[in-house]
Amino acid sequence: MARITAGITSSHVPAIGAAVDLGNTQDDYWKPAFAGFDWTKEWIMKPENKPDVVILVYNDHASAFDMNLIPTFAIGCADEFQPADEGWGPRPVPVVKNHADLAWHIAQSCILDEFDMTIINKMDVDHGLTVPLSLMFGQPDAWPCKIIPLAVNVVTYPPPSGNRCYNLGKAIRDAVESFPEDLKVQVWGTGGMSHQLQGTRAGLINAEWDKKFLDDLTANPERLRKMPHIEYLREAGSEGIELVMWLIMRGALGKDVRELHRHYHVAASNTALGHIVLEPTE
Amino acid sequence: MARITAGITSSHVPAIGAAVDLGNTQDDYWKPAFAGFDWTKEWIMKPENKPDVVILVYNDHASAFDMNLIPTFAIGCADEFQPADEGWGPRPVPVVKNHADLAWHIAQSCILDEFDMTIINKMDVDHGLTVPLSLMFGQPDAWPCKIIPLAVNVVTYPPPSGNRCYNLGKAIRDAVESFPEDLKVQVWGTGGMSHQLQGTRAGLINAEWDKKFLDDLTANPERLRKMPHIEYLREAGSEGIELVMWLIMRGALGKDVRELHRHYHVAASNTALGHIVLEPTE
Amino acid sequence: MKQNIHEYLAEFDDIPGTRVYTTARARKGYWVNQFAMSLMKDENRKRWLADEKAYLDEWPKMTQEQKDALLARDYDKLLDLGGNIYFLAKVFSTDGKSYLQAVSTMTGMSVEEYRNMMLSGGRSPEGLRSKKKGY
Amino acid sequence: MKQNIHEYLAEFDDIPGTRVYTTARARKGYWVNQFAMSLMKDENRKRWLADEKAYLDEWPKMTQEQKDALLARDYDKLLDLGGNIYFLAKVFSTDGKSYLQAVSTMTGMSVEEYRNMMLSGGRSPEGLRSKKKGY
Ligand SMILES: [Fe+3]
Ligand SMILES: [Fe+3]
Repeated sequence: MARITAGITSSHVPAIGAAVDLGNTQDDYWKPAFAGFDWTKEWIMKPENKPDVVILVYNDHASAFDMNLIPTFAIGCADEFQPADEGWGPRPVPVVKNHADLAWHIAQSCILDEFDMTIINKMDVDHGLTVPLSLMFGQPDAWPCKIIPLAVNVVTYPPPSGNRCYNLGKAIRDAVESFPEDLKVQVWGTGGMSHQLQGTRAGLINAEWDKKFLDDLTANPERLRKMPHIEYLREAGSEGIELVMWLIMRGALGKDVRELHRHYHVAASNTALGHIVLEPTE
Repeated sequence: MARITAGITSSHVPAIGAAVDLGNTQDDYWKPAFAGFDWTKEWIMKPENKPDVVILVYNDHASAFDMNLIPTFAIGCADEFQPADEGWGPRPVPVVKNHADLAWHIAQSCILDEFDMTIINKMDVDHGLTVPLSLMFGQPDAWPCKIIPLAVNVVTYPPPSGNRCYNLGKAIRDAVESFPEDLKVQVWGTGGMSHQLQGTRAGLINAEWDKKFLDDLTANPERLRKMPHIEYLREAGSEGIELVMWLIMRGALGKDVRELHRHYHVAASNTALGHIVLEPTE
Repeated sequence: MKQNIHEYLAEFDDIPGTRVYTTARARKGYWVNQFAMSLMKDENRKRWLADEKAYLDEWPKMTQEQKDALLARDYDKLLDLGGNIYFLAKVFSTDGKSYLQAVSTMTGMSVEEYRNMMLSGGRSPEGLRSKKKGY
Repeated sequence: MKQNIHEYLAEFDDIPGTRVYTTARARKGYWVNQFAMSLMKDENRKRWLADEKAYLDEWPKMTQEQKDALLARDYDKLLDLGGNIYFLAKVFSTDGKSYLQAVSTMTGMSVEEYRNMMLSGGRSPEGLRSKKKGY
């Protein structure tokens, strides 16, 4: 049976992708940002931890979806996905290979569980999806596992509530656990933490709030699932809303988790970079 | 305040559209099928009944959506929608004009209510949407009201459950009732009743089951919302599953309704034609 | 309330003469169905009707079996190969055929016989609900 | 649990210096944002850079105010006019600018000052959470 073996969260700042692609990860500016991923990079490639499949929860940043199509939850079911051209050419990263059998299974199972999924069979994937892969896996010729893209609308309001995200995570867990193949599956939540990319309030960082979010992600997700959108916006900036996606990861891990690793760094470009690795203990 | 003033259901058989477009509605084959809509055509144009907006629940039949995009619930928010070319040129019917303010309001409100809507701003609408308009309004130069398209996936399995559809109807009602403009809004559920468009079982019609469905749509929707998909398929043919869409209409009307009119006719092409007009009594 | 997806899907195999359009079928028929969608454009319909084989050559990912069934307008076979009736409707509409005409070809009846059956109340569901239970 | 959508949206206006990308803004900025998306294709980027005004002429539904703000790369104005930062990213990426460079132009600070603020912990949320409550 497939099972969820770990949850990872990470910001997905596009400048991180550029730093990787341009070979700047060891310069003064970037070194401390990347250093916090060293632990994870080693941990994740150990045979007992290496995922067969990552369900990668992210948001599309006006790359695959424009104003003509705004799906709340879109699950990618095609065999592969190419990196998107976001205005400076596609990132030089490997193509994303899907575990299509599992992706379709999750789609079907979640719809039966009354989640109104949109199935997508053709899309390019942007920095929201590829930057976390670079952070966790570096620059391999091919990504070391299959990846199921799960795109969440957090651009046009309203995004899904934190509670809805958490419950989708639970439905994903049920779906994974009913898939017959023996697979180690990780769920990644990406985006966040504090950032605001607009206006006179741009550059807002609320480290205290972010750290409490990280604490409660591990120990008290019940507080987070009830948090209204306005709190994310007030406390963590207009783009801090991306953090609702982390709750899909958390919902998929079950009630109790152990925190294996944490990294928090200000700033990567405009953003507070947050990263956590959790393991279910049930 | 906007309010839901009536619910209508009707099959949306493509051959009915062809009969209207080719002027065959009074021949021997079609006359009894169309006769059952005479009452509704008169009723709906009376000033006290005429809707300002129809929320038209239908399914796309591989016209706007192909295998690359399968939204469970897609709400059309563009200003207008053109009739689709389904292989024999677009139907010669008026363009569909949306009440975009209300459509966006419903989309937002339903997402806040934890329905995972897909917002669509560019799509053509096929016979699933235009045939019911022809049945209720005939052949005017322009449709006499605004129309909000709500497309439900009932083609690729699983479609949403009957319960989910019913609850979406309730959420739509709440959304309509919180819209400040004074509007008479009808919800139409389309598709069904018995039909199977494939294999040696094609042409299946279960009049007894259909009539019980119509009875309970008025008086006992609680039975219908619990009905599993397999029952629709076994009893009403593989395309009978379209009937789940009628439950969105029913959910939007509230607990108690009065049945104003009913019509049941076999056969229109491959299909048992069912039509009902309901009025909320709360 | 919550039903396991495997049990949900397995039930569909118990319905006689019916291929439910599950995601397994959707994946198998992806290129047949995408091909059919292409006939929503008049210029493609003209090219298809002018030289069907040449037009099919533009769809390298379709299997030969699928192409042969398309050329033969064998809708029953096409459903076995992952086609869906709403997609295939673009093929028979391009031929100027109605749903009734196309669907009747799968029943072993003539169009006329099928049409008359529908006018006399359609096919009874008796014995056609379940293979296992035979009701 | 259930929140009224009007109250939900009204709260957003209480956040200083922030335009939440509501559907009202999305509708207003539809053509600006669709224009920006067109720059995901290299041939369009080349045409845009070669003659910006001529390229804008291809977007008749955009307002002149929106076009002027695009020509001026006035991102703050573009947000007022319904633009969204992720769409506009295609415009500044085409200019070879980073998010940090583009975003800093909205703050009244130089790129260098903004960058240094971020390196020293970013902008404090104190006083920037709510207009009404001033905390
Ligand atoms: Fe992001
Ligand atoms: Fe239909």
